[in-house]
Amino acid sequence: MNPTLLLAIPMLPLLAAVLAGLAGRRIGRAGAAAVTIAAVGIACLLSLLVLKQLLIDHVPTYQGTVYTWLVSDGVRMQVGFLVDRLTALMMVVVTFVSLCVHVYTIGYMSDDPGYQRFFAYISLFTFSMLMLVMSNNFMQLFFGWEAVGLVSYLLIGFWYTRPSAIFANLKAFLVNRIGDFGFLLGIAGVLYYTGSLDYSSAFAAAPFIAAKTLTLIPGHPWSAMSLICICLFIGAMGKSAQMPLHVWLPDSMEGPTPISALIHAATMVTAGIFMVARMSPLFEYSDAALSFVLVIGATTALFMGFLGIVNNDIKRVIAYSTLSQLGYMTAALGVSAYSVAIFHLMTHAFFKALLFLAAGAVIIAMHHEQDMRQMGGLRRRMPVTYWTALIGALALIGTPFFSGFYSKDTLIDAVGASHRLGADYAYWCVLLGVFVTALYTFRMIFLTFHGPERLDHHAQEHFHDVGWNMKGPLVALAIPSLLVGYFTIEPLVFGGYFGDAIRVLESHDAVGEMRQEWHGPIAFALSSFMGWAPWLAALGVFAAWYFVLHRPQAGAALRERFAGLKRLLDNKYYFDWFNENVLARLTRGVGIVLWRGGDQAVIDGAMVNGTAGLVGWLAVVTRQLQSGFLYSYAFWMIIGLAVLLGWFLFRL
Amino acid sequence: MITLGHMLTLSAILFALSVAGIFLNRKNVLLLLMCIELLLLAASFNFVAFSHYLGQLDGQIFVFFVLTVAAAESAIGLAILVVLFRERRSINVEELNRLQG
Amino acid sequence: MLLPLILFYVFATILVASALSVIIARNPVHAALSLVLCFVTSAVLWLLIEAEFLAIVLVLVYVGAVMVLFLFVIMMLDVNLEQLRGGFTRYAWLGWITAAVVAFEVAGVVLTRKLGIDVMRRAAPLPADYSNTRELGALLYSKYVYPLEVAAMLLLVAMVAAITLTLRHRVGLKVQDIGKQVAARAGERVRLVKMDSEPRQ
Amino acid sequence: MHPFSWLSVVIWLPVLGGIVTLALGDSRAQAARWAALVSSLLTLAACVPLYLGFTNGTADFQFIERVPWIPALHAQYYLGVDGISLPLILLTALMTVPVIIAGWSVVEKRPAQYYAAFLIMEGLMIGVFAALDSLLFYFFWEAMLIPMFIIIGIWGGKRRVYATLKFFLYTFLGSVLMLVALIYLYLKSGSYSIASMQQLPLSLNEQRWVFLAFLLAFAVKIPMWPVHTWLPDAHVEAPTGGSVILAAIMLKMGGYGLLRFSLPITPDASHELDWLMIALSLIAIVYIAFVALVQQDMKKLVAYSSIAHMGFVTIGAFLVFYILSATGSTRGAVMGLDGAMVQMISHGLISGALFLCIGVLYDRMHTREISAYGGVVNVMPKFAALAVLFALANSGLPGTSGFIGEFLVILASFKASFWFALLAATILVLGAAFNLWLIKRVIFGPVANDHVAALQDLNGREFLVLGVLALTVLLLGIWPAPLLNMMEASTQHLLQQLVTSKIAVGLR
Amino acid sequence: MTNLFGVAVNAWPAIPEIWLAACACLILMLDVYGGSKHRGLTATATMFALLIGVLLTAGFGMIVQRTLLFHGLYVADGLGTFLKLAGFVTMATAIFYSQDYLEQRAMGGGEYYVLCLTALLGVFVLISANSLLTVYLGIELLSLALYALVAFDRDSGIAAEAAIKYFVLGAIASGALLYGMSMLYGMTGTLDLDTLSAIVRRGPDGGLIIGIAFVVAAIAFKFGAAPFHMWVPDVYEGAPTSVTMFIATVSTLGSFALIARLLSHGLAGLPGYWTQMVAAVAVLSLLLGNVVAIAQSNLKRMLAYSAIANAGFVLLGFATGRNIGYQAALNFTIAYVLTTLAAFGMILVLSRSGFEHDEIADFKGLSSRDPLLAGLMLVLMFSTAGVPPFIGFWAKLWIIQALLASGLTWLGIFAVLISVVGAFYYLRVVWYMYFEAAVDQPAASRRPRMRLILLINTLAVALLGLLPNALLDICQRLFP
Repeated sequence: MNPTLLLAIPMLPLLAAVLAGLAGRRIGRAGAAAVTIAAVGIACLLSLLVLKQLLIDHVPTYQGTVYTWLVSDGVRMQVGFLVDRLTALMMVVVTFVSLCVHVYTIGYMSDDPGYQRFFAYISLFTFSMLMLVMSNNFMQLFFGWEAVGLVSYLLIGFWYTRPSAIFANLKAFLVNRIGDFGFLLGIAGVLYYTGSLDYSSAFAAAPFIAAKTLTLIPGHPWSAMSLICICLFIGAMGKSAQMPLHVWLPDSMEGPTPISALIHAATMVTAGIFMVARMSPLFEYSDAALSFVLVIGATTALFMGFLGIVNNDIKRVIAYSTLSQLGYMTAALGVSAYSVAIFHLMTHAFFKALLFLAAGAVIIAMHHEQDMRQMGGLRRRMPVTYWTALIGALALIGTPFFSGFYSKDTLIDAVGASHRLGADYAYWCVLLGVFVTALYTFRMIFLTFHGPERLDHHAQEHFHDVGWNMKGPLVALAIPSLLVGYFTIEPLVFGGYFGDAIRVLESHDAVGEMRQEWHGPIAFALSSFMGWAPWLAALGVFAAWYFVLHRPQAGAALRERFAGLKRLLDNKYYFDWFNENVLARLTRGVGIVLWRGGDQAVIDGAMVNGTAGLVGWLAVVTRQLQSGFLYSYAFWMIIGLAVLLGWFLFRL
Repeated sequence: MITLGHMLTLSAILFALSVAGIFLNRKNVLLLLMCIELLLLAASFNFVAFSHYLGQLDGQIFVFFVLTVAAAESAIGLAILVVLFRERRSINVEELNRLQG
Repeated sequence: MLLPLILFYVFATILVASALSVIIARNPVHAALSLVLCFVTSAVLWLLIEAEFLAIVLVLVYVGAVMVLFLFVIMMLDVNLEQLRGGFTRYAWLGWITAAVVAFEVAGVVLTRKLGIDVMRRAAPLPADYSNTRELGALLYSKYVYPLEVAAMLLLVAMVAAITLTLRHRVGLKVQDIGKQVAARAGERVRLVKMDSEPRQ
Repeated sequence: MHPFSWLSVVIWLPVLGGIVTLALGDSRAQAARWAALVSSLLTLAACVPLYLGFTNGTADFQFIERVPWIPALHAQYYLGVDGISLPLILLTALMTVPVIIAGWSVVEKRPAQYYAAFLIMEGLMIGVFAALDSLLFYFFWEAMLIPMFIIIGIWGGKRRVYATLKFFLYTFLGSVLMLVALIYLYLKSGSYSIASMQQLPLSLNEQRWVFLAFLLAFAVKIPMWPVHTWLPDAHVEAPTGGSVILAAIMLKMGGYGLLRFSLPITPDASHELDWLMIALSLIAIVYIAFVALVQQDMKKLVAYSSIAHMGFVTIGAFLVFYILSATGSTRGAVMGLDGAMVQMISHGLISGALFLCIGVLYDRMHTREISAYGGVVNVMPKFAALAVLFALANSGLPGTSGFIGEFLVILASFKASFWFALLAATILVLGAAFNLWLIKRVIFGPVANDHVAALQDLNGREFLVLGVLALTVLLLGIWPAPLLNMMEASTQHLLQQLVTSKIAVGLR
Repeated sequence: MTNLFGVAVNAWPAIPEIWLAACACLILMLDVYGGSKHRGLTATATMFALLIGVLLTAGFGMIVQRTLLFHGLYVADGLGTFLKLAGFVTMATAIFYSQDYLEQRAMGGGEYYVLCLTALLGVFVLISANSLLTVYLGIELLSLALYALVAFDRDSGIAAEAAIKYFVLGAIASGALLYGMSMLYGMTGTLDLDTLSAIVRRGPDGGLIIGIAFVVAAIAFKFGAAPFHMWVPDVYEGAPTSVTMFIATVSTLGSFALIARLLSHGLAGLPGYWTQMVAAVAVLSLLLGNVVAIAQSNLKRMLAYSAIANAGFVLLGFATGRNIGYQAALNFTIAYVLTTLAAFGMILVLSRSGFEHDEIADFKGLSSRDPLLAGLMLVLMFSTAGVPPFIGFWAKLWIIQALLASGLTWLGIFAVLISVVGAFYYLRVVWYMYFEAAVDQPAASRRPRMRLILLINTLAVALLGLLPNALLDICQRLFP
């Protein structure tokens, strides 16, 4: 594989970003758009080319160094690329979704003053994300990891005059930093045990690490591998918004919709999933870590879904659905079904981006109205959006033959097939999750596109359907959302597409067991009706229809009945409340105490100024001896003399 | 027979008395000057005594110079006293505390 | 040989007593006079230990010159004797104790034989034709000539200082200018004034 | 050796420039400014041969100059640089130029004296880093207090007198005990040359005392908790330039002292007391980060963040023995030392830049209260961009120089103990918290008041200064290899000195 | 002649004293006839006399190896020559600084200069004294002249008060000195210092200790070391500034000579005792001087306490009882004299008739009124505070080094710590000059010649700080 070609893939977006960012005024709005889109487009094509080379030409995995970042203590830290099929797949997904978003942005941001800046940001994001996925070592991984976090910080706060926005982006960055905190420790652990930051050497040393233990609390040796993997996974929890570090994702919806689609649905949030999959050679050696991953994932999948049911902001509903889907992927990772996780990641990228963009279209059409209660019956006003959104929704709830179906159903089976600690709990979570997903998804669809129109007159008069520059991407994404699963499940999951990019120990191989009764996609779809999932989904849809369209007041009655539960859900399990009122306040309190009490009172007040004051006091007192009276002077002299005499005569 | 001890003891007592006189006197600067003369006398006593009992004259020579110095000293002391009196219209020790601290 | 010892004790007592009275005298004149007494008694004591010349000088210089100077100053500065009456404050006892300590420290060493040389030693008897004055003179003008010069400068300083400090030219002070008087000529002594007699009415 | 004595040039050129500037006087202010700028630029130029002529990969001192200075005390005028001192010298020369430019049209009060003070101080500081004779070192070390005292005192804020006296006495108190230690070592070794002190065998007890004496001096300068309280006051009251020099270079002298004196001269005491150093460093990192979080004064906030960041320097320097006892080898120790060095350099650039940014705002609104600002980005986009960059760099974002030092130190401290790494890594969260919270309150948001609305964006001069610094920060962050290569050999050598015990019965 | 002087060699080594005595008489005459007519005549004559004295000493009195004169009552050696040269120069500079000041206050009479010269003569006698008797006479000559000088301003009440205090306390001190000397004489039977130091080797006994204690007390008084320091602040403040300068500089040289001859030479045989007493006194004065100075508002008074503190440093040097300590002490003394001379010169150059300019507050905003003088004062203050690159730093450094070399580590640590306290009040002057707003005062009168000398004086402080070797080297040679 040609290194310069690989180098071009991340560099083009970077250059475009620099150009649009620094020379934005000179090249103008159109210019900025053109440059960035061109760059990302080329990058996308090149990624496809790379994928082709890997698949069809069977070019070996590329593993190479671009330059040496630094050498310290004999440890070479380099910037380099590892391009295997996993990477290639991610590259394609990233660049493709990014391209769609670029195009979509032209229309979405058309009337925004920060037009060029926006393009600069998203191109920069593309660069960072590519650096992340293409990296061949932990240092660069961490670089990309933080870089995407940075860009998401900038993009959430894109409308920096909105207090809510700049609150959200600060929150997002901090929560991510908490994740990175763990991640960095994990990396340090890897270096500790392998003496290198390269994937290859780290993976090679995995069995060796697994044998190691280290003692954190005296008398309780831990498996080093578990510690490292859990630390690394904490990073993933931050990026992929797993409970309890999920709090930033809903707020991130303050950013412009394309961002929600690109970063907070399709790509960045999946970095965690990708990372764990990439680290499978390490995770495989730690059952504890994997169980941890499994439980966290399953919990997120179910309980974030619940929140989707009660929310009325169209974007936030989708955001919660994203959270829950990420939970699914994580759960898959937890049962070592990495390929399935990646598979779901891909399908989800398509249909979730689709849903977001559709929602965005609706919002624009409604003139920046996001509350679903103000919508309704839009399917007549914007049919294209409706149909594409419907496709996305069906894919999301896992309707047979849709892409989402294949990924999610395999995922559920994999969890079911696993014997890992916590697998049973996880299985019930994901299964119940299917019903919940269907419920909130179609609640959203019905509220938005069906039923009577509830538009206020403002929305009425400003209403206008969106142009094709926005519908185009919808269609472009609808097709893969419909088909990609059908065509790719076989190679990706059962065909051993990933080769040695993902390593699974025999004992863990849940997918392997499923491979026995695999007879092609159609058979799989039909056989799925023997299982629970499709029926649960249907039940969910029915419930949504019943409560939203058929008998809305029943929903109200239900809310009356379970008021407590409702409040719990409305307050999102009180996570934000806890963070803001307990954690943040506690932190500031500690700061105040240490500052006023420690620094100012004790150190400065008592020690520093205290000493100075003491000396000053001593001076004032001592100068009283200089009374000015001759006899007292003489007296002191004689006293001194007497003491000198006495002292030495006494010693004689 | 008069021994060295006698003389030394006597001079010690003189010395102490004169010193006491200096810092016990609360009123009159003149008395201070007198006490100083007494002080020098005490010291001279030692010299004379030693030179006698050591059987060499250096001590007495020393005393000779001491007497000279004492005279000069008292002259200057009295001169200063006069200046002081002209300025302050008083030679009261307890009023000599304009300089302090 | 008891006589000298008796004399010593007698005069020593007088000396100490008069020194005491110098300190506690309420009247500066009395103090001065008792100081004179001190000097005289010390002179006697010095005679007892064969320092004739110094004894004489002591009387001459001190009693003759210094103390007169003192009395002169006392009289000159017509200070109100009432307000100058000496007197001790209530911290006097502290002073006395300190003085006693100093005296004790020195005398104690002497009496406890820790001085280092034999305090009971007696002087070697001197030849009959021994003249303290001649010996002193010989030494003074040969070996100690350098200090003598310095002493001279010292007296000069005393003189200059005393004059500078005390002598001051008051305005309106009537002093005769010798130079003028000498320089006067006969013609200037008398001036004849011629004037007409007034007509009487 | 080298034919031309470049080190003397970089030391005395600025001093002479300062004297010239002083001679020109406040009446000819413009001339004085130019004289100052020219001499600072010439000094920077004179550093180029130093950088080019420096050969990496050897721990020997280079550009050595050695002439007798005070034969009566066996003290020499003995200069030289190695991989530890050269980067700091370059930093000093680099950071003085922005200071001169930043004051260009801002300092109206006695400009000539202002520039003179900074130039003289530059020379003295370079002297501190270049001196290989401890008496010469101390000579520069103390002399430098005078200009700083003047700078804070004359051009400072309201409580300047308190601040400057506190600064002077604090540091003076710290230094004098070091002097005693130096004299002691001189009396034992018969020479003031640092090298001879490093080879001087010392009993453990002697080492203890010497170490503590050194520690007081360096801990105050760095500053380490709990002797740090002079720094916030000094920073708040000092003029912009003063804060920049203070943060960028003066603090580094403490770190440099630890690496040059404490560790090699008293290795066994360092071993015995490293727990203390590490504890203090970790306290500095966590405690001070919390304190920084609640500051209402921008300068105070940055000042406290400096203390926290310098904590990484001290912990990085003292990890070796823990690593040794944990892993049985010294692999990773050098990484800690490298981390400490890089942290010093990058903190010099970043904190300097941040203080310049605050200065930019202060010149316009004459307040440093965070609450007085808000939504600056709306009126000063260029400034906002740079400020955000520096704030992120200060919170250790990869791709900026701020990342490297913390990264290396955390990696190394994991080898020593998981808990060290854990506590040190909290700076990731807390650092981001106070930096970005500052940014949120000052830069972002709607325009707070019409004072802010009236603000002018950066002028060319300010943009040049900050832009150059920004590029340096990024360049160093993207490609730190040259810096590391420069110091690698010296840090290796330092490690060797450190692990060879000086006492007959080694602790190890 | 020769047998009058009692020596075969000629009296050239004594040329400084002889010249000085002659000049004193001549200038007295010169003043009587014509001093009143030509203003400043005597002053100029005195300065010339002193400079010629420098030349004579350098030309003829340059003694390197120790020679005894006048039956061993007089010693001439390198130390003596050096101190005398220093004395001449210091005296000349001091008179130069004080000229205008005296004119303004109608003290320019010739007696002033005569007294100064005789005081200097006293210092010289002290410098080359080799016998208890000459030591005593030297001290008295110096002191008597000083008493008169302090009271010289007859129209000032506080001057007279200061004088009487100085006189009485000084008399007590000389009484103590006499008493101590009598003890030493009695114990050893000699007045000659060489013999004395030889005899005391036989070891301590009560009499010697009494003698030593009294002598040390007297010396401490001359130095103004606690607890015998009480006269220093009052005299410094009360006396005319020119006289204060004289006491602070010239007579400090005398005090150094006194301790050098009497203790470090005369009692060299028995160091243990007097060094400990000196150490005790030194510690006390360091503590008291540095602390009390903080509370002062009058610059002369502050300098008085600083003098007490610095005396503590010099005495610390002697407390080592070793040559290295004496070298350090000499170096410190020279540095101190040089700096203090300039500091008082500063007060004098700033003073006007009727305005002493000796309150620290008077220096407020000097840097804007008169940048040059402010800059010089800054140098002086930092130098005294012991901050490099000035001479004061090396002075302190060497003292501390001597202490450490003699194993008195704790004294060294104490010294550096207390000097930090001391730094504060020197800094306060700088703070007033530079950080405070100017108080409305007319700019100091130009006095270009005086400024020039002041500048040279301060440059010496700075240059000897940059290249201190010359001075250190001399000091090492003088105490081999």
